[in-house]
Amino acid sequence: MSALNTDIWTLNMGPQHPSTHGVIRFLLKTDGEIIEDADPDIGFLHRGLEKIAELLPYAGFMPYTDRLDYLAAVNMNWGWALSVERLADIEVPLRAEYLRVIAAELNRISSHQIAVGSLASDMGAFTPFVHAIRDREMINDLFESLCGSRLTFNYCRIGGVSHDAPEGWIERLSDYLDYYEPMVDVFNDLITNNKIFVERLKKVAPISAQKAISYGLVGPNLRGSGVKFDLRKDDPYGIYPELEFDVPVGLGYHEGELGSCFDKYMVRIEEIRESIKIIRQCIERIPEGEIVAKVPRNLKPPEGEIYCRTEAPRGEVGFYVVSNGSPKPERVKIRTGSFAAMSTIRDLARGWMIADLVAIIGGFDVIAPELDR
Amino acid sequence: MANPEEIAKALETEFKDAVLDSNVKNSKFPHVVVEVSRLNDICKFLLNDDHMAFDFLSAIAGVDKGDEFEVVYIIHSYLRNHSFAIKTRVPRSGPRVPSVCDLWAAANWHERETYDLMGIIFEGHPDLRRILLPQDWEGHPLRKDYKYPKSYDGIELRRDDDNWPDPGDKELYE
Amino acid sequence: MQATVDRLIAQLPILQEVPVWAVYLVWMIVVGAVLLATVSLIAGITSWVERRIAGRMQSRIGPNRVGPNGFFQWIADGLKCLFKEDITPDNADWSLFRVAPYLVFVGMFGAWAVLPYSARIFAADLNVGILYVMAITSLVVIGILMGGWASGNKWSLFGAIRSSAQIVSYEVPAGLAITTAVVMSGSLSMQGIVKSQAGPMGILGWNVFNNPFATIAFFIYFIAAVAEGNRTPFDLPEAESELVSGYNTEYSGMRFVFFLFAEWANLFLIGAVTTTLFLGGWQGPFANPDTWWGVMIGGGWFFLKSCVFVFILIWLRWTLPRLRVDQLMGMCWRYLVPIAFVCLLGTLLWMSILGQRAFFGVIKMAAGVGI
Amino acid sequence: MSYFGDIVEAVVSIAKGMGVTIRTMVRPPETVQYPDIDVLDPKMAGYSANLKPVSERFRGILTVNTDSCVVDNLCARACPVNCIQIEGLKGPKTKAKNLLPGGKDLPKTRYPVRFDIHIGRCLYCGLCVEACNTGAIYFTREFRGQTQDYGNLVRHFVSESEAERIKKLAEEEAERAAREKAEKEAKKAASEEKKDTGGDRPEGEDQ
Repeated sequence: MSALNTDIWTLNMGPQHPSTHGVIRFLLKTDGEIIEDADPDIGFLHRGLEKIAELLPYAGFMPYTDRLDYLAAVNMNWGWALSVERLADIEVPLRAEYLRVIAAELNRISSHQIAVGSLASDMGAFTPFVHAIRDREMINDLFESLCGSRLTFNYCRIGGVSHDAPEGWIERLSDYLDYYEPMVDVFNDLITNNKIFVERLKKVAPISAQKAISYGLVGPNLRGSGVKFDLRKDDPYGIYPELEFDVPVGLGYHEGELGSCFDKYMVRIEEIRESIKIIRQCIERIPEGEIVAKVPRNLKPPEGEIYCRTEAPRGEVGFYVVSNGSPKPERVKIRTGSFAAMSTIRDLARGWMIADLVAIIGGFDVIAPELDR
Repeated sequence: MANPEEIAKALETEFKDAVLDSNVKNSKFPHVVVEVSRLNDICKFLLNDDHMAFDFLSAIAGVDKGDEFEVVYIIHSYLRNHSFAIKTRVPRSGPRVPSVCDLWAAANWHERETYDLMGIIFEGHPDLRRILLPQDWEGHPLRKDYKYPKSYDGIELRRDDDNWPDPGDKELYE
Repeated sequence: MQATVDRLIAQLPILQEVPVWAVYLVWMIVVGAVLLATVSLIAGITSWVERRIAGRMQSRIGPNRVGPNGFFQWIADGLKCLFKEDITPDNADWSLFRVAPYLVFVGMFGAWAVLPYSARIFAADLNVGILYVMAITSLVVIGILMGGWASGNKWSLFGAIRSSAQIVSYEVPAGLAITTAVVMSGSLSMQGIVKSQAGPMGILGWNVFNNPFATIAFFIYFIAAVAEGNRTPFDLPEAESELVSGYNTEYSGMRFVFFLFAEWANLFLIGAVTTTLFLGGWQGPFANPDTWWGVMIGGGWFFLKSCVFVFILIWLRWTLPRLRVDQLMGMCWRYLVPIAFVCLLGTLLWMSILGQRAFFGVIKMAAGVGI
Repeated sequence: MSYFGDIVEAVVSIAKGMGVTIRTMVRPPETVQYPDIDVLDPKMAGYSANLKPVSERFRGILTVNTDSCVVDNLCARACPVNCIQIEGLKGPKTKAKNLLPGGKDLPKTRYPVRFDIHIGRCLYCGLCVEACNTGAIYFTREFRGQTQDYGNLVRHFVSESEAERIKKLAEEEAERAAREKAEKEAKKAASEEKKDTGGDRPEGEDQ
């Protein structure tokens, strides 16, 4: 009797695959459904943002940071604004700081909504995705009233923000939070606690804290592995030190393994609640005043360099800016969370199934424009 | 938590001749410049030493400085919650830097990216391919002398509109 | 069916002059056409209903442009697909690729011939009706496997192989659950199964109320039928987010419609067979096989019960995520098959100890003792 | 036992999820039937609880009020994608009424002969609007910019006839300026001559 022979299949997953979250391609080698090797091929969305930054004045690069991660435009804006402000020693008015926190946390909620919704949709449940999008749409309405745009907000300016909150906006925001806070529980009823969903994720591709750090995972992906580190607390910027919030970490929910896809997912769900808490505090405390500092039209930061990191929904986003005293930066290096997350996938995916690869990508909340820059 | 001055001092005592320059006092970007040949040892020290414990490589950035390239390693420590940066300089003619892949897994892709966009070769890297650009792309775009190609694989890359000049710093009025 | 034709020939002298086989043939074609029209109508309307319900479950509206409330959307979509180019990929196996959709459709459509729509409304009453249903619906898996293989696309083949593994596995619990029902009814004929479920108020005689094991068997059959129908949460062969669209990725135009058509018609079929086996088919209050209006009410009950199942299937689909392949198999072999066995044994024991219609007898007795 | 516990958990959680979907079914849909409803009309607010008109601050397609444009080129320089092209000419000094904040009049000597915005390149970031001192460039709430011709994406805000008129004005102004200059120079020359002669004369007188 001859032994059964199996063959390794080479499969092309992407770039136009429904669950690669943008244009990412995987070169899969599979033994049946089991993945032997998953080689990510990225760069389909590479626009050379670092090169573009060298050709533009500091203020002119701001709209491009929207496109760096279009689901979390304000957080990216803030990262860039903060690095230039630190480089040029610009003081930001207090009201602007509060508005920034409100906008950034609102944006974090909307980004996490997409993240959890699309993970559910990757698992085959389409309705939670639409529910998440529905609730996110109201955030978009809020942003439209605040700064005039629904996706690429371009809200931060070097030294402040672009628009003050219009009349009645804060009340609308507070109404929205009142509406949305119970909806998190409804969403949990719909999908998070669903037995099938939990079983699909709770033991998939766990990543230990040590490995996560070595791979440079950041943000919810790192916290999912149980590392309690949040730049808003541990390397604070803006007015975060004055605000009270918890840093949710992965606990091996539902008797799963620590650092699995489900932990990362749960960290995001919990972060939505924390963000709501932060916005509520800001609404109470927001002072009156200027919204933008006096910044020269042709900003020339002094010669020097800086690495400034902020906590975006996909983790640490760092801008390494080298200034040579001219109105344009000499070099800008952008470090994003998705890039690090993507680099782990080849290692993680080995031995899991194709359906799990989808869960791994969705669990990391990888987004292509941030990955390719 | 160690402040940058202590880190720089520790490096200077440990690797006396390898530290070429340091910029740590009241600096916005505390870093030391080190000899390329000792880079691997220094990184190993920073990773493994108990007081340093730089377990997290945030980014590797190549900077084009004219005749030479600077390679910047931005590192943090979760254990001690401090940050630092290592710089090394390589000549433009033969930019070769030892790889730190075996120290930080994150270095793998960052080095590939730096190779892709800046053309710095990391020796000892297990899989040094282009990552963001297509494999058959010519040139390294982040170099200052990079010339934009006119076409790639028969696709025209730049669409110049007639009568639509680039702004530059042109003044409309004398 | 033969009896009907014979009666027709006896009553109409004109028919006695043509050969008998011709009358049979014409009658078969007429019945087939009526059935096909019914299936098409039900599948089409189901597609519209599903999209409307899905829309509302997702805070959307759903199709509402063609006709009142978008009711004619399914006709518009069907026409659109008919006019589309029918593409066969270069490296596809030409003949298999083209035949596969019809096989899927035939497998599903064939089962409609034996459904007991009402006491006297049915196309055929085979004495092995339920076996015939199981057999002919198994054709679907061959169609899917052919389609997936012949597409020359690795993703399609994944879908096809998943589908065959899934359908073949879930035949086992489905078969065991059907056996439970057959044991209770003592008949393999669809009409016989329904007739055996007569009881007080037309409800209490249903197999599902026969004994607790039968109730569990009902759920097992329903789950297995959903899995055989490749519906969410068991839609692995299509698995949009993993396999793009599974076995039907490469299909376009009319052939693609056939797959969808089979899927939607299958919804009603699942409901109809479950109803027949466990929920008394056309049995219900005021359903009476002896009067014409009783027959019509019976048909109404049958339709209503099946539609409830269609709604539940749609509801499930738009709520649940999808299982993974190994979990799917684990669920079948670790949960459904053993429990189905227990149900079968339990029902047998129950019946041999307490008698066939013992459940309500026991309850009555208990109530009597209590009083 | 976890075997039966799992089954119970699955049934309960699925029932909960189905409860959510069925509750959503009776909730009114959120869809805005867009082409049927004019989303720019402020009255449509309140049409349904969740329906909001396009906000006042919405960053739609840019437009330009050329009357108040003073051709300082600030918007074009602020634009990160170079989607604005302006050419201007020096003309007679006029005043545009009430254009500056505070209702002040705006003195103006420069006139655009070309003001093109490439809305296909535009990022809708608003940097140009913030850069403009006179409010000449501003966002409309219009968001429908689709066209079948790439060329139509370039919006021209100065018509050809207007450009001609300004060119003529500018020429006249240039001529006038040249004439004035010439006159001035002539006068100056004359006065200098006078001065020269005036300077010589006393000497001569002295002699």
